[in-house]
Amino acid sequence: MQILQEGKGELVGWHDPDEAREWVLNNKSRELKDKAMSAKEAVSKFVHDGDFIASGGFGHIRVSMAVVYEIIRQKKRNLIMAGKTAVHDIDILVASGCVNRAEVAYSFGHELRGLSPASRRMVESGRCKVIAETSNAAYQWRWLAGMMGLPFIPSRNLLGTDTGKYSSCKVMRDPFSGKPINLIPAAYPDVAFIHVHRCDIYGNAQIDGHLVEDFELSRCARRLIITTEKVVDNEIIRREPWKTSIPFFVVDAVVEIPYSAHPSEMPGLYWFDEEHIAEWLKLSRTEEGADEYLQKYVYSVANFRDYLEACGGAKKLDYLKKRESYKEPMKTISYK
Amino acid sequence: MQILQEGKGELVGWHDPDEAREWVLNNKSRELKDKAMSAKEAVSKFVHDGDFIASGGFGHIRVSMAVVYEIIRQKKRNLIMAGKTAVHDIDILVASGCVNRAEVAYSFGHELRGLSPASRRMVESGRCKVIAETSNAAYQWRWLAGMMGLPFIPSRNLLGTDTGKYSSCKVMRDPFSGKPINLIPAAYPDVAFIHVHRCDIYGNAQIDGHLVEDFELSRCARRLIITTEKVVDNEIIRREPWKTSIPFFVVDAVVEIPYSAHPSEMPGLYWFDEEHIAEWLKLSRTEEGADEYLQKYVYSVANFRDYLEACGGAKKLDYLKKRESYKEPMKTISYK
Amino acid sequence: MAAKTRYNLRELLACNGSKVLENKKSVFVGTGLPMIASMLAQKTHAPDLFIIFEAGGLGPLMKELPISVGDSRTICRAISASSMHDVMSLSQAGYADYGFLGGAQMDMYGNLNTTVIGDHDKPKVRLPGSGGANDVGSFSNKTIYIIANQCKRSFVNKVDFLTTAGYLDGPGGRERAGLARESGPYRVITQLAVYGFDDKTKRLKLISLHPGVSVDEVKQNSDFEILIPDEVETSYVPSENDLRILRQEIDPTGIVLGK
Amino acid sequence: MAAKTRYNLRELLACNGSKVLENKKSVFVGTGLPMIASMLAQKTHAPDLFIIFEAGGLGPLMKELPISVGDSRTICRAISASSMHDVMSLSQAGYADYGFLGGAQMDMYGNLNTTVIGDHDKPKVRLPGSGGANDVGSFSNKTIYIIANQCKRSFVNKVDFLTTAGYLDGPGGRERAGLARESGPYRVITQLAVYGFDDKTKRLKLISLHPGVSVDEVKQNSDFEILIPDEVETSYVPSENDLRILRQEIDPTGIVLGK
Repeated sequence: MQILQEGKGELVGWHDPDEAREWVLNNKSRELKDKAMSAKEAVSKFVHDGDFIASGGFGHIRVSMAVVYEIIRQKKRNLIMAGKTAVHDIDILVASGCVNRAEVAYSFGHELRGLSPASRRMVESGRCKVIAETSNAAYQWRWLAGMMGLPFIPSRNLLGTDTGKYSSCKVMRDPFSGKPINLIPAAYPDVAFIHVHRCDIYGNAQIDGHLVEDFELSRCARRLIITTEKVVDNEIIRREPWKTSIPFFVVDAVVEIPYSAHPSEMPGLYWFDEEHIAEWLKLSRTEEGADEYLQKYVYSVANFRDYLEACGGAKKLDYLKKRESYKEPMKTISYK
Repeated sequence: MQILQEGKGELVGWHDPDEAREWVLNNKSRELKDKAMSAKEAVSKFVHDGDFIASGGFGHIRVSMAVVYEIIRQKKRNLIMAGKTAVHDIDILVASGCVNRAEVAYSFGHELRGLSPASRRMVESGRCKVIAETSNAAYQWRWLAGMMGLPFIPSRNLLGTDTGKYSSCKVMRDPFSGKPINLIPAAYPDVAFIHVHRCDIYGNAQIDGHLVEDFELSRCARRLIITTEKVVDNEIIRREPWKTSIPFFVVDAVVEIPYSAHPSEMPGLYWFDEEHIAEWLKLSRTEEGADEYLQKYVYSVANFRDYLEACGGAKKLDYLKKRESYKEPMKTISYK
Repeated sequence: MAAKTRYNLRELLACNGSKVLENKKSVFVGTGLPMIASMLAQKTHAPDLFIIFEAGGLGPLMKELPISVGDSRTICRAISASSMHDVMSLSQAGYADYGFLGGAQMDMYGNLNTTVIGDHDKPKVRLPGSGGANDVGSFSNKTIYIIANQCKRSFVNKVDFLTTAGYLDGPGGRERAGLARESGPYRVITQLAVYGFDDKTKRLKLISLHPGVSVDEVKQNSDFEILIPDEVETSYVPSENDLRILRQEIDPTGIVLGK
Repeated sequence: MAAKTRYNLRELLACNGSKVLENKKSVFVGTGLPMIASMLAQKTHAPDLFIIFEAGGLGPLMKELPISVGDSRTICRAISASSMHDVMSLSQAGYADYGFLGGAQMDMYGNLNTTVIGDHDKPKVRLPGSGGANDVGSFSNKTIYIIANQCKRSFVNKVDFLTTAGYLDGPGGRERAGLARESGPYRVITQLAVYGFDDKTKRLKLISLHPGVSVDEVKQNSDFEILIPDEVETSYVPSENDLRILRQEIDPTGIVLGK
């Protein structure tokens, strides 16, 4: 049994399991206490310059955009972002100068809609560094190892590739099979933000539909900000405890903001705002354009409600709700 | 990085990950096909002498007793059982001579109700061998490693103890922290049987309440027999896909038997039959008594319906339903 | 404890177990007395005690005593009904403040045996095994044991089988084995007394004697030497309120506490 | 493919991708053409094709094209809406018969680059990275690539960055690296042709030419030598029915296929 390869990616967000336990002991309370606060307060309290941050959901789905915009508004700096199918979130966080490093599974693109002009420009000009490569499964399992309080989780991906070589993983010989096996280091992001369908004031949260990575991510994050479409009574949670995806004791802040995933999709509630995403993709082709977007939608609005107003208000939201429930057809949109 | 300790327990149910994949490729179909059959057919088709078997649920909760009784009725032999908080199931399987080896986390006891006279007698007289020791978490993570197609999962339990020394785990030095870490080998039971609340004919199953280990166990078992309180239409499954705990492609047989967990509890539906458990615990204090029980409740009944009749029929089942929903008070029962 | 008391032994054990638990902390409990003690704590000094059950129940507000740590009572008005993987992972990651176990045999470092009396492969008495005990003892920050029958055969120099890690071979033993830093046994409650562990030597040390019990009695009922401090307190004595709650609210049929 | 056709390039790619998929097998699909091809297969020759999405959607019966592999369309009438951990674990354990990816750059062993053009730390073009590609390429029994723009800069001797494992350095390369036995790239579909991999050498080998494409054209649009068998078939040509389904049912707005 020997180490066959050591990835040269920066090992970000890893802690010795005993240090991780110590953090839990000293910083995560088992007390049911009211954690309701504003996005402004949550971000100012729990997001610090230099933090390793991670966003829940997937791509443009169920992303806690209210927190993302608030991070930009508060001009946080030197953040490292988990690029775990990160799209609009990482794009504007890099463009705004908040994030200058990333560990990347998928970043700098908007899936079908094309590559991200803004964050690509920052990476290609050296203003944002990719400090490690990884894959979606490997990221997911970094959270799993963290949630389990382990130093690593083995896996059979990344092997043989540059993705592995530029990752923070190690390859060893498996003492059971004698074959090479990849070891994915645990990750404990300094802060994660996850948007949910409903949640009580203590942080017990329900997510409708598929969970993506949020079961694991919520449990490994050192600090966790939950934004929720709706705050519900604790009794609602206790009535059907099998629906709880995230238990209160891993949660640090509960922020009630309806439509907080906008312009991303909230499964079952509202669709992507493709017009908004297209506007960003068009504007962000130049630095000036990116700044114009940030000015219009972040710096010059006081809060998420004003932002939604700037995006089209009630009429737009009504359309997105109808679109989500197939009551409006797909529209042809140009992103270029 | 070296191996610091090798457990001397027998490594049962482990396969090289590539062999495990080959099994999946050749034996698990991705086709939606009707898998409905009787318990008799399922056991005769999928349980073979010498198999490593595992039972779903936990203790006396949500155990697929119809399959357990059918295994006894079909006189399967030389079975190895996963003693993962196994109680009534392993007790009667050992007493009947079906199971003669076990890997033990918790076995040979009935929790609060006391130790198991029958299976203890078999172990203490050498007729049933404990081939490895482990713990509940370690068993659970053997399934997790199997479900993930991995050779092992690391853990921070078993370390420093005889439980570890008599397990099939290895201890190595963790290349990330430099500290000793336990490696739990994957397990792929030859066959598992899990009782669920509802399931379609293809095997898509919903479990109400807590899942215990069945998410992982269902996915790592080479063969999986699902018994269900009720077969429902596939459309019911597709309407709320987030309720599916077990997807059809890991399932080999679907057996519809209401009350199939009796005398164990089915959460939300019916309570433990404490009278029945007490009868077993009293009778099984002698070999003759154990035989009497098996004669009365297994060999001389043709199927599970007749068994339920022998246990008190509709009146008893009605009581158990009321007891589960707090409509009947707890009763004082003597198990000695 | 020869004198006739208002309470029985199991009630005394439950009450003293309960007293160890703190409000607003979590406790990972096993079946029987640990469960009773935790429920009592919730109904007295620790209303916000957070109870963890290994089968997936998190933070229930039980209206009836569970028979098993996996039955439907353990998810009654819980904040989450999850899985063993979730519960064990959270505990391994440090979310279990207290663990609460029963045991058959223990040595002076708090190493516990619940597996076998005699030789493992030719057992005199086969016990159920670890169950979740090894896990609770490995993962919890502070583990509490209830050993109802302290005697020379249960308080032994060497356990027949080391099921669950106490301090192993003494100071630093857990860390050397790879177990979590700052975890380990914290209190032991028997029919005679309540014990803790000496910070330096990690050896069992008397804290309090149950009413009517002498230091000699404690010593005579152990095969190993128990550290005796200069000051020995008297254990907590069940109050009328405790007994009322135990008998009327928690275990009216006496399945755990007896009648 | 200079001639004017009834179909556009993306429709041709989708139809040829679709044809590779078998009924009653599973396919792990990425966004865009792989999704379109899989939906087409379901609506034509493979009604029981089981579609897997990395964000947790298993076996959906979609009534509308998803925009992302994680949106709510991917769990529409699914048999399970689960998690990435579940999907990736099942795939690692062997439940993904086919994987379906797009790529920017590939070498003759089917090694794929979707990370960077130029040097990793001083990129000429930064691409999104692996996403789930490395996982799909590591775990699937047979992986299909669609590379829409075959040319000397995309079919290269050495990829700028090896994002996703093909056969690595040739026969036995995957096994030596620790990847799953009997897995690896299976088909490559470009604007010119459909390719497979030679059993012995694991090198890219022509299977069929799209209508109007010559072997020379295929060779000229590759920096490495493509194996050319004696018999070369003609690729599948989209039928009227395929085109109707693609245009009317699957992608009416042309977000993937164009107008």
